[in-house]
Amino acid sequence: MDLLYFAWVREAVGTGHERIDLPDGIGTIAALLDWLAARDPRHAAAFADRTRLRAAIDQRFVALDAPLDDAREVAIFPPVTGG
Amino acid sequence: MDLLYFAWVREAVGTGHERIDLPDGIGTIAALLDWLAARDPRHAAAFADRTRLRAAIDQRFVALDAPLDDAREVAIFPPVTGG
Amino acid sequence: MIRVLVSPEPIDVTTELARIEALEAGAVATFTGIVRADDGVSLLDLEHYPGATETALETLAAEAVAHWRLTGAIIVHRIGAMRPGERIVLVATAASHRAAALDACACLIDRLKTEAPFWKRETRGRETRWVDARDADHAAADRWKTTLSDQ
Amino acid sequence: MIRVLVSPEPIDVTTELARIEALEAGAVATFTGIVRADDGVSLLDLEHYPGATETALETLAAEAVAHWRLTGAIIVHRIGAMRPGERIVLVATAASHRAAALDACACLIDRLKTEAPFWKRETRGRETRWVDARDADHAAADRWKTTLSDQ
Repeated sequence: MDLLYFAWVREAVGTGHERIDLPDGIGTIAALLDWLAARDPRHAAAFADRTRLRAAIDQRFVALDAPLDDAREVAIFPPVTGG
Repeated sequence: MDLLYFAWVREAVGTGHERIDLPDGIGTIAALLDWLAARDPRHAAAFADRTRLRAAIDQRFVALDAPLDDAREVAIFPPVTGG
Repeated sequence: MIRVLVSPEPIDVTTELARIEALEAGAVATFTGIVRADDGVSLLDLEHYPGATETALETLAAEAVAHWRLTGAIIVHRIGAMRPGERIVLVATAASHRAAALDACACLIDRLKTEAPFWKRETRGRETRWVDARDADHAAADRWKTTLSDQ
Repeated sequence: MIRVLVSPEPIDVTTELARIEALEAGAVATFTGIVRADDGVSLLDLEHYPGATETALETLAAEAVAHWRLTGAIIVHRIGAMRPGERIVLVATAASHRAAALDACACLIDRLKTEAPFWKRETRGRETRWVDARDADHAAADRWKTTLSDQ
């Protein structure tokens, strides 16, 4: 699975892209964030305040409790500020 | 007093500008239109339906019953259609 | 900055946009009216009331600038003969924030249509006729009166 | 006609306006966002989500075209580094009548601000910080939901 990070999430995690093998039993984005945070302190710091995070699965915006199903690409980022 | 006519009012009257000496006793635009209509059939035809007319005194939009006071320029025209 | 121009020359949108963008205001909104090509009109002729028209447009622009605290407002209206595809009118507004620029732009074009002395004459084939005023235009202009009276 | 462009190149308003005016639709509205020079920002950097951003903008444009029966909609958003006075975003809409063009333009810029994946980073002097999302932007975008759901 491809993981993408943008803006300050990217800076906090330390990379804009990583590829992972999703372990069994991780069914939602929230669970994925927990698993990533447990592996690495930078991820833990980036994901500490979930209210500041937004997500997309395969380039579609979803809530953090959205099921991962057969997601190929998950993106984690702050609320958008374009325009 | 200068009288100006625009759009179809101008075409109906047959001129865009005329200069008149306002007789005593004509106190409003409506009275002025009556006086002009009595003098000339083209004016009478142009002013027949007052609901189709708008007016300005010294370049300010006013109602047809507005007092002429010391008006130097009176304009008669249809509702505007710019933009 | 307020700029009002009533002229028989084609409207130069690029130059006018450069003027209003030079204010570096953050938000610029424009409205451009174009002679429609889809309803059989071959020629549109715009008559105006010299002097009174410019005064009316300057008054509208000044009221919008005051109400929305605009950085600038431009109104350019073409007069005389024009053809389908050509610009009739350009309204451009600049403000610090987008809602002010957008609302002021909409207000100016709505009010211009009912409060500035212009008259349109259309030619379709051999027929030429003066365009009638539309009730919908008055309704559109009226809805701004409440807005502008709330200070 | 729908055109979406996300690019690090300066936004060419003249060319985009020519595209949308070429539709000869009667009414063209535009909104241009410009990096403000008045609040101490020396550099603005725009990050985006390649692919997802373009898709989001195309979806917004398509919904506006369908709802207001637009003749065309253009969204151009700059990415990368830009300086005060430079254009960040251009929205242009064309319709037969002015209210459709103006409302669609306002809707697109409001929705773009909350629904398209862009992130702004400002540099003021030596300090660089990511811009926070604004509650007011969400309120502005939300008011279009009722409009767009009325068919």
